[in-house]
Amino acid sequence: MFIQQLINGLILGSTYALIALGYTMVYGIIELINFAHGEIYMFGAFVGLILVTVFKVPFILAFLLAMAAGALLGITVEYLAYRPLRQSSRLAALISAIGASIFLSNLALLIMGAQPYTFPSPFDATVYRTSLFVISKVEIIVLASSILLMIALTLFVQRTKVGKAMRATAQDKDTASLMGININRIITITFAIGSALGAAAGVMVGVYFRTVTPTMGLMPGLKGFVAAVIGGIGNIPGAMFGGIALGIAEVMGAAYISSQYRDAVAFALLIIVLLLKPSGLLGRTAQEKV
Amino acid sequence: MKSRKRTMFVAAAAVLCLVLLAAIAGCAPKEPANGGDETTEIKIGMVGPLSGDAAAYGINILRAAEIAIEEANASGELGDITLKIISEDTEGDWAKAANAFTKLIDVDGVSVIIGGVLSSESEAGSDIVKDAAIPTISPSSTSVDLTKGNPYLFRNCLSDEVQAVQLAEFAVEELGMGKFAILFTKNDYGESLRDAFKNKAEELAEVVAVESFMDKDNDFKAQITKIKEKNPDCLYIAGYYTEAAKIAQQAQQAGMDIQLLGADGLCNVVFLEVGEDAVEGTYATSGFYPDDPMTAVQDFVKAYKDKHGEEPDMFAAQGYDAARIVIEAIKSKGTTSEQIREGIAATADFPGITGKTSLDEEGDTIKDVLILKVENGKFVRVR
Amino acid sequence: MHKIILKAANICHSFGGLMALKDVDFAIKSGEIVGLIGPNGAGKTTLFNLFTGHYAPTRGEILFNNLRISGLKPYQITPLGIARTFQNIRLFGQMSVLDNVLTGQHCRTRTGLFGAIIRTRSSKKEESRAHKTAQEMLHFVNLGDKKNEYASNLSYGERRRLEIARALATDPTLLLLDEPAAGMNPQETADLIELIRQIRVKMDKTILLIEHDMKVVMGISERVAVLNYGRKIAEGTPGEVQKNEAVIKAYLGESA
Amino acid sequence: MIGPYYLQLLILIGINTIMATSLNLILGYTGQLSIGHAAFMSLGAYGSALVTLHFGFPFLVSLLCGALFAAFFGIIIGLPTLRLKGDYLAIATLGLGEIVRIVFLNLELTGGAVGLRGIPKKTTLLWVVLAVLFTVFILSRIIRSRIGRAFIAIREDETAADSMGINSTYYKTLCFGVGAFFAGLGGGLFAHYMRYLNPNSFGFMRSIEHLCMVVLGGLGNMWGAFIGATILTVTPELLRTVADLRLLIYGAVLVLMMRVRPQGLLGQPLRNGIPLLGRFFQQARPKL
Repeated sequence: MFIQQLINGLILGSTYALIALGYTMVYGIIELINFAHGEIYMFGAFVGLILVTVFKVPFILAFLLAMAAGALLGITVEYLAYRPLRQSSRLAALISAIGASIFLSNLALLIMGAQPYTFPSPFDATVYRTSLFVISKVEIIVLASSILLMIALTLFVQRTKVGKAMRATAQDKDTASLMGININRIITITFAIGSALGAAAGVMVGVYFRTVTPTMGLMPGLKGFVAAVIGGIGNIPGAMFGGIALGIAEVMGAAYISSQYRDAVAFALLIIVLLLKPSGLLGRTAQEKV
Repeated sequence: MKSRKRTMFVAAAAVLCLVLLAAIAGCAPKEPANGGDETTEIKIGMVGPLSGDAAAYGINILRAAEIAIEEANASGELGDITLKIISEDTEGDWAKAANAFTKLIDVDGVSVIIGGVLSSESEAGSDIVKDAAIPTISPSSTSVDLTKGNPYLFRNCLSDEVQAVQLAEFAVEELGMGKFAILFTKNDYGESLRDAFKNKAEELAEVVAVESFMDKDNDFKAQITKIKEKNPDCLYIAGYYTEAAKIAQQAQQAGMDIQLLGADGLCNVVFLEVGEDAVEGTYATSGFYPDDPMTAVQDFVKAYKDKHGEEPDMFAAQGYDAARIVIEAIKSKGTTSEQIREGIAATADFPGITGKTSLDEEGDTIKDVLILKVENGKFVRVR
Repeated sequence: MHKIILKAANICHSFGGLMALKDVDFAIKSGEIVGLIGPNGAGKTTLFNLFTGHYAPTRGEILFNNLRISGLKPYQITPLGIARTFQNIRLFGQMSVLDNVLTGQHCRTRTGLFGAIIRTRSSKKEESRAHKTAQEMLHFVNLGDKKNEYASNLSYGERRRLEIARALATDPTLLLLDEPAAGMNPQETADLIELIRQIRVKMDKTILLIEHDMKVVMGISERVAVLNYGRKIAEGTPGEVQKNEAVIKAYLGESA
Repeated sequence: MIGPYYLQLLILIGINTIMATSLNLILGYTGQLSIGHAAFMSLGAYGSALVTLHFGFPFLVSLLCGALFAAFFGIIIGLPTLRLKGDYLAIATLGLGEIVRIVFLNLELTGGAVGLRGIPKKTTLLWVVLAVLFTVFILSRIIRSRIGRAFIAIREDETAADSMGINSTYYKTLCFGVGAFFAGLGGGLFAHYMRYLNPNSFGFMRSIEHLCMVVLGGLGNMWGAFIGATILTVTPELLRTVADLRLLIYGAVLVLMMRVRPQGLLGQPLRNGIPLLGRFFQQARPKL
C-alpha cells in the first residue's frame, strides 16, 4: 500500500507542480501573488475543451492553442490590472489580483454555466499493473509533462537571452533597465510564459480529472502557490519539488493520519517548511543587510 | 493644506458610504406591492447558490421553479392571481444566505420562499423565516432534523436518513452485500448520509472502512487505496455526482471490482458522462426518475430541455415540485403567508414528479424512495 | 584616567565563509570621540552591527561597561546605553518628526497595554516626560519647528540630524554614528561637526563614528582606528594615523 | 422605522468594521500581512457560542470568553509565524486559517460540517454599536501610545525599531493578540446574530474580504477601516439588482478602485515613490 500511496502522491503532486511553475515565474519577476493564475488555469482548460469538443481540433494542437490563449489572457490581465499599479504598494496589486480573479471566474460562470463539462480523454485508458502498484497511461503523461515543462523552463531561463534578462530583472529592476533591458517587455513575456504554463496545467488536469468548471481554479490555484512557496518561490525546480512534496504529504496524511485532515496536513507542511527554512526547500537564504 | 485635503477625503468617503446606504434604502419599495387592483401578484422568493462552487445546484432549482411558475401563470389555474419569482444569490455561503432571506422578506415582501438549497443555508434562514412568519420550503436541504420545531420550514426532499437506511437494507437483502465501505463528502449532506448509512449497515452487516473527502476534490486515490486494503465488496458514496463519478473512475483504475452505491446526489447526467463505464451497475436512491412514463414527468423534462438544452436532474425536479407544492397551497388555502403555510403543511399525497409527497407534522417529507441503477449509460428504475 | 566603557576582544565575523572581521581588538574610553575609518568593505559597518547586536560575532567577546553584550539582541543592548544611526538613514518615514524621536524614548518608558488604554496617572506623566525630552532633542538638533512634518518630507541634512536626535533620545552613553556626513554639502558638514562637538560637551556622550570625509574625522576625533580587509591596521591620534604607512598604502592601493 | 434588512446590514457593517479595524491594527499599523483573520473570527464565534450554549453565561461574559479564546490562539499561532515576513507571513497565516477551519469541520463539539444550531439571538444594533465604539476607542488609545509608536516603527523599519530598543517579536505578538481579541469579539457578535455557525463561512475568502476592506479604506486609518467595511458590505447587496452580473462587477470594482486610488480611500499617498508598505516586503528573496 505504501508504494501505491507514494505513486498517488507523486501524480497528485505533479498536477500541483504544473500550476506552481507558472506561479513561481510570475512571482520571481514582480513579487506578486498572482491570484488570477488559478483562473488562467481554468480558462486554459475551457479553451482546450472547446477546441477539442466543438471544433474537433486534434488534442496536441488544442493543447498548444490553449497555451497561446492563456498567454494572451495573462498579458491582458497584467496590462489591465497589474501594470497600472507597478508603482503602488504591493498590497494594492494583491487586491487588484483578487478582483481580477473574482471577475474572471464569474465571467466564466456567466458564459459557460455552472454545470461541470466532461473533458473527453485523448488517451486510451490503459492501466499498467505491477504487484506493488498500479499506474495509468494518463498519469504517466501528467508526470512526464510536468517534468518536461520544468526542464524546458529551466533551460529557457538559464540559457536564452530573454531568460537571462528575466533573471536580471528579477534581481534588480533598476539596474536591469540601465543595462538596456526593456522591463515592461520582460514582464509581459514572463506573464505570457507563466500564463501559458497555467493554461497547459489546466488542460492536463482537465484531461486527467475529466471535468472542467468555472470555479475549478480556486483551490488548485491556492495549492499551486503553496507548492511554490514550499519549494522556494522563484525557483523553478523548487516549484516541481514543492508540488510533489505537497502531493505526497496530502496523500500520506489521508492514508496514515485521517482523510478528514488531509488538507490540514498539507498546510501544516507549508508552515513547518516556512518555519524551518523560510526561503523554501530549494531556496537560498540570504542574510538581511543592515 | 495637506490636512485639508485629508479632511476632504474623509468627508467624501463618508458621504459615499451614506449614499450607498441611502441607495439600498431607496431601492426598497415602500410597501409590499400586494394591493394590486385587478390581479393579485404573489411574490415567491428563491434562495440558493447562483454563483460559486455550488452554483450548479442552485441554478437548476431556480430554472425548474421558474418553469413551474410560468406554467401556472399561463394556465390560469390560479384565476386572477399571478406569481412572480425573485431569486437571491448566496454564493454558497450561509452567512450570505441570511442576507438573502432577510432581503426577500423585508425588501421584496415575498409571501413564501423556496430554499435554501444547501443545508447550511436553510439552517441559517430557519430562525429568520420563523421570526418573520414566512413559509419556506427547501427542495434540497437534507440535514437531519432541519425542520424540527419550526412550523414555517418545510422540505420536499428525502431526508438523508430515509434514503440511506433504505439503500442499506436493499444492499444487504437484495444484493447480498456483507462488507461495506463508506466514502463521504465533508459537508452536512455527506455527514448525515454517512451517519444514517453506517448505523444501518453495521446493524445488518459489517462496515470496514469510512473515509472522507472535500467538495470539489479531484483526487481520491489515497482514500481508495486505503479502502482497497480492507477488501469491501461494496462502496457507499455519500456525495455529489461530479466527485462520485471521479471516485468510480479512480476505483476502477485501481483495480477494484466493487459494487457502488450512492444517494440522490449522484443522479445527474454528469455522473454518467464523467464516469462512463466505471459507473455501470451503480445503485442510487433518488426521488426522481427522468424516464418515468408519467405524463407530468415527461412534460417537465420536455419543458426543461426545450428551455435549457439539458436534461433536468434531481435538484431541478425537487425545485419544480417545491414550486408546485407552493402553487397548490395557494390554490387550496389562499394568498397570505399564513394561508400558504397552512396549505403547505397540509400537503398530503401530492402527485409530484418526484413521487407522491406528503409532509408530516414536523414539515418533513414522507415519500417513496426510488432506487435507480446505471445500465448502459442510463439510469434505470429498479424499485 | 577615563574608564573603558566598550571593549571588544579578538572579534571575528564571517558571512558564510567570507571573513569580514579578523581578530579585531578595540576599546573606547568614556568621553572620547573616536573615528573609525577604512576603505569600502573594510568591515566598519559590520563592527557597528556587532556592537549594536544586529549580528552576533562568530568568535570573540564584546563587553560594555564590563557586561558581556555579544550575542544579545539590539533591543536588549539599546537600553544598556548604546545608540546608533545608519549609513543609509533609516527613519520611520510615515511618522511625524516628533514621533520618530519619541520612539527613541521607548526603552526609557514603561507603560504597558493597561496603562496605554486607561491612561493612568503614571502613564500620562511618563508620556509628558517623554514629550519633553523629545522636544529638547529636536531643539538640540535644530528641528524644533519641524516636529509635525512627516520624516520622509525632510531634506537630506535634516534627516541625518533627525536620526541623531532619535538616537540621542534613547539616552545612550555611547553613540555610534555611521557616516553622518555622507552626502552633505560643506555648510551642512560644518554644522554637523559643530553638532557632534555639542553632543559631547553638553550631553556628555562618548562617540564612535565611521566617516569617509577626512576633514570630519581628523577634525573632531581624538583617536582614529583604521580597518582594512577586516583587520585593524592602525590606531592612534589623527596625526599619527595620517603618517602611518600601512594606512597610506591601504588608501592609495598596492599599485600606487 | 428601520426594516429588518437594513438593520441586518447595519449590524453586519458594524461587525465588519470591528473585523477591519482589528486587521488594520495588524496590517495597517504594524505592517504584518495576515490572511487568516477569519480564523480568529471563527475562534471567537465558536468560543462564545459554546460558552453560551453550555454554561448559559450572560452575553457580555460569553463575548469576552470568545474574544479571549481568540486572543489566546492569536498569540499561540502568532509566536512561531511572526518570524516570517511579507508574503511568507501571509501564506503561513492563510495556511493556519485553513487548519483552524478544518479542525472545526471535524470536531464533534462544534457540530462538524452540519454546524452549530440553536445559538440564542442576543446581538442587537445597540450591542454592535457599543462594540464598535469600544474597539475603536481601545485601538485608538493603543495606537496613540508608546505601544502604538512601537507598532508603527516596526511597520516602517523593523531594523531601526530594534535599535530603538523595541522588542519586535514581543510587539508583533502583542499586536496579533490584540487583533485576534477584537476579531474574536466580532465573531462572538456574529454568532449570536446568525444563531447558526458552520466552518465553511470562515474560509480564506472571508479573510480576503477583510483584507480588501482594510486596503480599500486605507491602511493605518481608523476611518478607513470603517469606510472599507461599509462599502464592501453594502456593494454586493446593492448589486443584487443586477443578479447575474453581481460578482462580475464586484471583481471589476476592486480592480478599478485600486487603479484609481491604490493607497485606499483614506490612505496616505505615496511619498518619494516608496510604497507605503514597500519596506516590510524587503526580505532577501531568492530569485529565479
